[in-house]
Amino acid sequence: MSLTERLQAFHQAVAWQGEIPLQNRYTMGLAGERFFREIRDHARLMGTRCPRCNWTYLPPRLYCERCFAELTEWVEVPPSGTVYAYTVVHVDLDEQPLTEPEVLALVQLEGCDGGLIHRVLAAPDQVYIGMPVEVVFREEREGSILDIAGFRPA
Amino acid sequence: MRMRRVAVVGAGMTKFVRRALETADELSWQASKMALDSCGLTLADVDAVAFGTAPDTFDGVHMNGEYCAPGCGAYGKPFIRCYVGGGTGVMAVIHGWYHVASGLFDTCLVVCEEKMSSCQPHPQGAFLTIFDHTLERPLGPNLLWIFAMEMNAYMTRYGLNKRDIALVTVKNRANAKDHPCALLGEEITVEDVLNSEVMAWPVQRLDVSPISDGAVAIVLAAEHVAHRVTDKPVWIEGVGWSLETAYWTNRDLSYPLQVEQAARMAYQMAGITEPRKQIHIVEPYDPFDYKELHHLEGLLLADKGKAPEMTALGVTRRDGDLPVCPSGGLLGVGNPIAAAGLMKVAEIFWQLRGEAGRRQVPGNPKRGLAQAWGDLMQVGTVVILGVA
Amino acid sequence: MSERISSYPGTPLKERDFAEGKVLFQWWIPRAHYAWDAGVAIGRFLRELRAGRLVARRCPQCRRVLVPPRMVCEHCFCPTSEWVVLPGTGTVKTFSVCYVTWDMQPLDEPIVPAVIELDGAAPGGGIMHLLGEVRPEEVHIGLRVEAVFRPVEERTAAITDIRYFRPIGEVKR
Amino acid sequence: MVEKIAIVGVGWYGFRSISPELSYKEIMYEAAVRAYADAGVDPRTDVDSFVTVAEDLNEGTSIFDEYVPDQLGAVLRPNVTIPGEGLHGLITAYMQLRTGEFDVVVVEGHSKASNILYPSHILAYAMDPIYNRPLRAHPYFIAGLEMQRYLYETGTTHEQCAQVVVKNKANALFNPLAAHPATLTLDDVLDSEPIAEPLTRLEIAPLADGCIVMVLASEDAARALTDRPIWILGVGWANGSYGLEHRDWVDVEYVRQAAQMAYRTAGIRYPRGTLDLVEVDDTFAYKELQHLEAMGLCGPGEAGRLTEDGTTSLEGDLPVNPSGGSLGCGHLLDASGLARALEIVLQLREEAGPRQLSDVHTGAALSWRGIPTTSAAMVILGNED
Repeated sequence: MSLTERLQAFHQAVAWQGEIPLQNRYTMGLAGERFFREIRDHARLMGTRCPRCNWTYLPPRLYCERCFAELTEWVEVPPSGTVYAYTVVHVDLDEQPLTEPEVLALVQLEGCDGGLIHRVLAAPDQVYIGMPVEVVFREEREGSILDIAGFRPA
Repeated sequence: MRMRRVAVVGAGMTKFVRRALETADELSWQASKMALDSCGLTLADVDAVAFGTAPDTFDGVHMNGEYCAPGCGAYGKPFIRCYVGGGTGVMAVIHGWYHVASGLFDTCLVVCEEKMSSCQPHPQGAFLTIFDHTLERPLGPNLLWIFAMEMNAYMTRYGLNKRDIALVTVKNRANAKDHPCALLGEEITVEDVLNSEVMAWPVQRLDVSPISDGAVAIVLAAEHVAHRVTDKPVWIEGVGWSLETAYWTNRDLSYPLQVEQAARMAYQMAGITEPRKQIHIVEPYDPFDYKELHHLEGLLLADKGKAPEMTALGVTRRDGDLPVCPSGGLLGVGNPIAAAGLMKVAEIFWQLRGEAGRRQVPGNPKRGLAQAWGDLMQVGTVVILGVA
Repeated sequence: MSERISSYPGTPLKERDFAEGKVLFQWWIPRAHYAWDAGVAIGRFLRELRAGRLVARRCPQCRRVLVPPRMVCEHCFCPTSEWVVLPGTGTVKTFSVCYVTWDMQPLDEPIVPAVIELDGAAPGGGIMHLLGEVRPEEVHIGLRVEAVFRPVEERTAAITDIRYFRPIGEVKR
Repeated sequence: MVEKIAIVGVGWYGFRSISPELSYKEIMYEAAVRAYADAGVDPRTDVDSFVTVAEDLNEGTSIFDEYVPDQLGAVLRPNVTIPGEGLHGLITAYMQLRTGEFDVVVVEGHSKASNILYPSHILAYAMDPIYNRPLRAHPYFIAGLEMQRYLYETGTTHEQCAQVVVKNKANALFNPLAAHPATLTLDDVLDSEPIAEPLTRLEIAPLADGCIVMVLASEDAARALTDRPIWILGVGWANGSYGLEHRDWVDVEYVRQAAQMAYRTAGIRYPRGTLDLVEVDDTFAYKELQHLEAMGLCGPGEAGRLTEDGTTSLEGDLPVNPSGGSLGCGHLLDASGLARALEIVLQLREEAGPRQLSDVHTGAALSWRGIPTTSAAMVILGNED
C-alpha cells in the first residue's frame, strides 16, 4: 500500500538547506609533480612515453593505461600544436551568462598523443579546427595548470 | 546447481601513509600493478574490474570511481564501483566474487583506494555529512560521537572498562611492527592508551586508527584459471553482507546484529557449522579498539561481552588459539577506509599461503575470515577464505 | 608477500612539505549546497517542533511508535498510520562527553551528545541530541531527561528548536 | 550458476521537474511499493538482496547508502550501493542472480536533482582536479568540444542534432511519466540560448526528480512469479580513458565495447535486424546520434540522416527513445539508465499506452554516466522464451 497521508497544502512543503562544507588540497602526484615543476621552473612541457605502446602521454602519466607499464621515459613536447576541437562557452561555472564568451579548446601538441585543454586567446570567430596555436606561459609561475595563460594563434 | 568456485590468486598494496604524494589513480595503479605482478598476470588477462572507495569527499572528486578507473586497469574493460561506507573494502571482494561466480568473467581485478588527506582542513570533515541532513547535522555532530556512544553502550552493557579494551590497540600496533606497509607499528602499553588525550569519552586518541592514504588490490580467478595461475589458490568459500536500519538511534548499540547476519550468511555458504573451530584466523574490522571485540562477538567467535576476556587471556595474539588481526589491523597498519578493508582480505590470503613473513601465524591455518563494517554503525561485510 | 616483494610503493609527505613549498598542490572549494525536500514525515516533525511538540508515527501492524517519524515501518513494510504526540521526556540510552571539534581542535567546554530514548516511543526508540544543564560527570545511562525548547520567537522549525535535553528531578543543576 | 534472469516487476515515482511533496525516502517507497505489487513479492520475505544506485554528491550526503534500506523493506538484508549508472545497478543485480545464490534481487535508482542548488558545481567536482578543474569553466564545455568534433568528423549537421530534440520531446507528449515534453520546431532548438557552441540550451536534457525500482528473478522464480517475464538477454559495460586529453574523441570506444559485450552475451550477430527498439542516452542531443553509431546500429555519420528521415521516430523502422529519452522525460542523474530500461520493459509488455509500438520483442537500453566520464552500460531485453 502506498503512503496513506500526503501534503495537502503548498505551504506544508518545506526544504531543509545545508551544504557539504569542505575544501580539498590535491597533490599533483608522481607524474604531475614533475610536469608542473618543469612548467614552473623551465616553462616547458614534459610528457611520459610508453615505448611498448609507442604512446606519449601529455599530460604525463605514471603508468601506461593501455599496457600498465610504469613510464620512466620523459620527453619534452614542443609548445605548439593544432586545435583539435573548440567550443565557445557562454556561461560561467555558476551558470550565469558571460559578458564575453570564451573559447576553450583541446589542442593536440606536436610529438605526443595527448594534448592540453585551455582557453584560446583569440576572438571566437577566428578559431577553427586545425588552427595552429602555441602555448603561452605566464611570467609569474607557481606550479599549476594556470601557469599557462592559454593558446595563441601561431 | 553448483556454484562457480572463485579463488584469490594475487595481491598487492601500497604503504599506508598519512599523506601520499601520489594521486588517487596513481595509488590505485601501484596496488593493481603489484597484484598482477604477484601472480604473473598482465592487464590483458584481466576481464573486469571491481572497485571500492569510500566517500568522494575524501578524495575530493565526484564520481571518484571514474577518476581512479585508469589506475585500476579499467581502460577498455567493464568497471563497476561498489560502496557500503566502511564496509566497502570487504564488499569489493564480494562484488568481484559475483563478477566471476556469475560466469560472465574468468578473472576480476578488485581494487580499493582511499586518499583521505585531500580532505581539508581535516579528513574528519567528510564525516560531518554522514549524519541525517535535517535532524542530526544541525547539532554539529562529529564522527567520534557515534563511536563513543556505541562504545559506551557496549561497555555499560557488559560492565567493561577501558583497560580491557586498550589491550586491542596494544596488540595490533605491536603486530603492525612486522607489516612493511604499516603506519603505526610500535610497542605501546595499556597505560599509553589510557593516558592518551580524551577526545570523546570513552574514546581516547589511542583507541582510534589513523587517517591514511593507500590502496590495495587483489586478483580473483575462476577455478580453471586459478589452477593455471598458481599452485596455491585461496578459495572464496563464503560471502555475506547485511545492512541495518538507518535509524541508528532506535537500535541496540551494544551488539552488531548486522555483522551476525552477514556472518551467518557467509558461514552457511561455506558450510561452516562451528565457526570457533573452523575459522583459524580472523581479521575483524578495527577502526577503534572496541570494534575488534564487538565484531568478534558479532561473528559468533566470542560470547557476547566476552571478547575482552579472550583478548586478556592472549587467545587473540598472533601465537594464540585464534589469531586476530595478525596484520596489525587498522589500528596498526592504518585506515584508508576501503583500502583498509581490502588489506584484511589480502592478509588472510598471505597468511593462508604461508607468505606473511614475520607476521606468519603458526600452525598452517587453513581457513580465515575478513570482516568490515561501516555506515552509521550499520553494515557488516564478511568474506571467508580457505585452502582446504 | 614479504618473500617476493622487497619494497612497497607510496610516498609519504609531511604537513610541513606543503608549508615549505617542497611539494606542489592545488586547492578547490566545492559548492555543494542543497535544499532537501523534507517531505511528509519530517516536514510535519519540523512544524511540530516549532509548536513545541515532539511527534512520532505509529505502525498499524506492529503498533510500534516510531521516532524519528517515518511514513513507512521498516519492519512490516507498510505505511504508518497515525501521528502520536510524545511527552518530550525520556531516558539517556547512551552518551559521550566530547572534548574536541570535528577537526580535532579542543573545545573550551565539553559537550554531551546522547541518544535519548523517548517516552511514548517503541522501546529503544529515540533521537540524538545534546544534554544541557548538567555536569558531564553526572551523566549516566538511564538518566531521566526532558526536552528544553527555545522560546517560541527563536524557533525555526528545526531540530535545534530543542535547545537540549536536561535532567528531570533531583540532579543538581 | 543460473543463465536466465528476468525482470518481473517495475515501479516508479515521477518523473517531474521538482517534487517538494515527498522526501527522497518517500519517493523510494512509492516506487518500491509499485514494483513489489507488480511482481507480487513481499520484500521482507521474498527478496534475497537489494542493489541501489547513488552518488554521494548528488544526494548531499556522504556515505549515502546508509539511508536506503528502510523504505525498500531491505533492513538487515544484503544491500549494496553502486555509485554508478542505473544500468550498472541492474547488471549488479543480474550478476548476483546468476551466481545461483539468490532467487529475487531488487534494484533501485532515484533522482532528487531539484534539491541540488548548483548542479554545475557538482559536475565540475567530477573533473580532474589538477589539469582541468582549475580553469573554472562550466563543465558543459566538454560536450561542446565533443559535439563540434563529432559534427566535423561525420558531416552530421546541427539541424540533425536538433531533430533529436524535436523527436524526443514530441515522443514525451505520449508518455505520462515524462517531465519535459514539448512541441518544438528545429528553429526553436537551434535558436535557443547558446551554451557551449555548437550546443544550445534545448539540446541539453533538463534534470528531473523520480525513482525507479525493478524486481529481478532467476528463471525458476520468474516463472513462478509471472507469466510475462522480461528476460535479460545480454549485458555489457565498459570504461574508456578518463583523461580528457587522452581519450579518443571520435571513436566512442566505451559505448562500442559495452554494446559488443551485450550483443555477445545475448548471442546477437545482427543488432540492427534484431533490435525492435532502443532507448539510448541523450543527455545531449548529439549523444543519441553518436551512441546509435557506436552501438553499430548504423554506420558512422548515418544516425543524423536516420533521424531526419524518420527511421528513429515512433513510426519508423528503428524507434529510438520512444519514451522521450532524457530530453523529454528529464535527466534522472544516476537513475537515467533505469528510465531507459523501464521504457523497454513497458513496451515489451505492451503497456506503453499511446506510444505503444507494435510487434516488439527485443529492445536495448544504453546509458552513459555523463560528462566527464567515459563509462557506458547496456542491457538487451526480450519478451520471448
